[in-house]
Amino acid sequence: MSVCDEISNVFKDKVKCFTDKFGEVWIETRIDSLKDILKYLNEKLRFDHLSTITGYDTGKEIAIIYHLLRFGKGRAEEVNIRVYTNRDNPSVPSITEIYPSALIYEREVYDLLGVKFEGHPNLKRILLPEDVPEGFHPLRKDFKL
Amino acid sequence: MAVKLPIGPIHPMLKEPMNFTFYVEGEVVVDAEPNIGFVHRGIEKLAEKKTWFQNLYLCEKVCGICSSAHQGCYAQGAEKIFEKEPPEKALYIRTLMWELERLHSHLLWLGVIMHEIGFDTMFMYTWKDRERVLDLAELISGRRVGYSINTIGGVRRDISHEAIKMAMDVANYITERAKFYERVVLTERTILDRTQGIGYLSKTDAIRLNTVGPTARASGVRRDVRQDIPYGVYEESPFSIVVDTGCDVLARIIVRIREMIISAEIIKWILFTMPKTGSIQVKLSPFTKPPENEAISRVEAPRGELFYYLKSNGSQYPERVKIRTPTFANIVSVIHMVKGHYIADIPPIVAGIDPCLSCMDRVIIVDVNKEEKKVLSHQELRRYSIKWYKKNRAWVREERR
Amino acid sequence: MPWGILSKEAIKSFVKKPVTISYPINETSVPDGYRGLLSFDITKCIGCGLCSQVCPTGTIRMIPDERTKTKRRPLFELAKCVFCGSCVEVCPRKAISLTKNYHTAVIRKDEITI
Amino acid sequence: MPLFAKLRKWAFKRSLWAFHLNTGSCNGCDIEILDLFTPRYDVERFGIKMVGSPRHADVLVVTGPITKKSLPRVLRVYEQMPDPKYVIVVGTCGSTGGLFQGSYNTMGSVDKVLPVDAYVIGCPAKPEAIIDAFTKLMEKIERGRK
Repeated sequence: MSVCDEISNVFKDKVKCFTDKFGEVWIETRIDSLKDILKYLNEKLRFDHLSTITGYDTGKEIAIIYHLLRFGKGRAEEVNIRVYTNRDNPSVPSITEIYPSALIYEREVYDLLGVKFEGHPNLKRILLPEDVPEGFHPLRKDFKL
Repeated sequence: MAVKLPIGPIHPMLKEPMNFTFYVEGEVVVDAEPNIGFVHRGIEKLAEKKTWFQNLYLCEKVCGICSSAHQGCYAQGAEKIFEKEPPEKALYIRTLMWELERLHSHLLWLGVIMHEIGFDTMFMYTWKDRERVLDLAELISGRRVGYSINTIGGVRRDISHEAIKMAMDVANYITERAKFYERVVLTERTILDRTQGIGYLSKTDAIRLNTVGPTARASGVRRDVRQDIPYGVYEESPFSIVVDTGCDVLARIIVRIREMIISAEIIKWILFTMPKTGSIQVKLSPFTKPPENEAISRVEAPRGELFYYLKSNGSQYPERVKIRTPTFANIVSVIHMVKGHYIADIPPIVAGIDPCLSCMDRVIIVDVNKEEKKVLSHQELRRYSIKWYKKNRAWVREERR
Repeated sequence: MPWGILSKEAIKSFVKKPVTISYPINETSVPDGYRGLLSFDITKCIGCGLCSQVCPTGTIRMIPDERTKTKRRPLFELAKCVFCGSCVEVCPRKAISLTKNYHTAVIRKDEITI
Repeated sequence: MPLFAKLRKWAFKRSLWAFHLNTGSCNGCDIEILDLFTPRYDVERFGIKMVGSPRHADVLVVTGPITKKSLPRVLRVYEQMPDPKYVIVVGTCGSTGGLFQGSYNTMGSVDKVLPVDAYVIGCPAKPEAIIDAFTKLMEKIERGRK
């Protein structure tokens, strides 16, 4: 059974799952069920490797993607979970309890896009200097070079 | 007495600069906190202002040591975006460059770790051997470092007969030298004293902290993008993954030395099986507009899994280029590794994950109780650690038993 | 062996040819296809400006010049160059080429502008 | 020129101690600088030595376009160096900004911050070119500037 089916069986209409033409599995969901899905993927389906967290600005919303990997015999399986959050006050639950490596990735997304991760133990700027003014998030589309 | 010890604000690499604050009790590190970003150059934003083809050279400059891995990973992702398949010969040449880069990077790292533990003789030997690899790279690509050989839809240069001959020599030479280094590392007392049992990272922790690359493989985690998500010509190439269950710095040294032998084998295999003729590039105009797409590209860089996420919006310029470098993924595990070790062991542990060189330029020791500050340069820290080891050698060894 | 394996290596190195090159006295030879400083032949240039569009660093700027067809020529401020060679690949008349010249140390940045 | 000053200049010229400072380069130039001190190039035969502290250094070898976060550190390192002091910039990105021109987090080039004596263009520069830069600096000292 593919990952898509398993996730769709458990989370029903909370998720939209599809495979793109390059063979990547994409799961689109809403913020409120994000943590449950990640927990399920980590504990039940053994997706124990978080490659990174990508954030990008679409102009209307901010998208956050969690890139996960599962290793086993043969080819590793990839799953990417995407959530959208609003642009004015972006906030997503922190997943540091599930994936400790997210400590650094979440700080990076916060730094460059200004997304607040609720529940992160130490959410402050990581790449830019500390004295940068509030609201300076270079990867936002309205930030012009 | 709790002492705070920040390390290294002046810094080397894009996202892999490390400034750690170590909390020490006496000689023992109890906690650490990273502070990075001294080399943040805004590459991800700059990439949105350059065309797809100009970004090849920008991505190469993310890291000077694993430049080909970065450029190849970007090109691989961009090929998905453009929906173009590179010709077979191009993949062979690309893989050859990736493996050459692994050779030179591991030799470089071997020198650096030996320098950190105060064994400069071997540093000189490894860097001497590394020149052979760089000469070969210069012959193939036209530059010693920063090969710029990849392009979207293939590679830019064909490989000459002279280069094939030289590559064969280099592969044989490196195999021989790697075997020699392995013997040295396993018998030399200086090395064993300083690396055995240092920087312990158990298999469960390595998996839990999402460690990548040789650091993970030295903890017994069989993960290698080359085999898990095959790219280039690795799917056909017969090679084995090196795994060691030592979990310490010594294991990381051994894994990297054996990987050099494997790399040399892959190079020889490539030279034998590479198609002699054929095109090396799908011709694309540098102003081509790709369709709207998003792609993920993963490459096993010398330091571990390299990750690129690319998104196009139908114009000449990419919408988003996300880069996750391997050292960035390994920082969390460094914090875990240094806990419970002596200050003198910090240099080999931090160098153990291969954080792109001189990561610890300066050390400031802050005594929290007395509010005193003591500034140590990296050199001084090294000297201090070597001196400390000479003094305490006997009981440290006793304790480890 | 009480002396360690490396001592054997050290003794061997004594009798081998030295690795150190005698650079400032003798020039180092570089292989064909080395990507050194650019050279530009204005007689071949047609002034199309493709090179200035592909350059990732903005090294190449078009300036007015009477000698070409379109009355403009590229100016190479090589201090900004990263030696990628994309201008050489894109040039339709092969007016730009890479040389083997690696002497890039300068006191003033405009010394190597061509 | 008095004999002593001549002697001092001669001695200074032949024992340049360099401090290498990375201000945001990609490590490409850094390994090439480190390469200078290994068997193939071995610049110690010209009396050039790598030192671990700016207090001991005569020459500051800077690589990289100075990032905003490293700017205060660069200035502090430069102030710590004793006079006479010289600065060599290695790499295109330090000389002019190179690929990182217009970034929000870099200064563009080193000469906006420090007085630079010699540039080595190249991305990364060939070690021979870095040796050239030191030779040019020695000539400059011979002519006398500081």
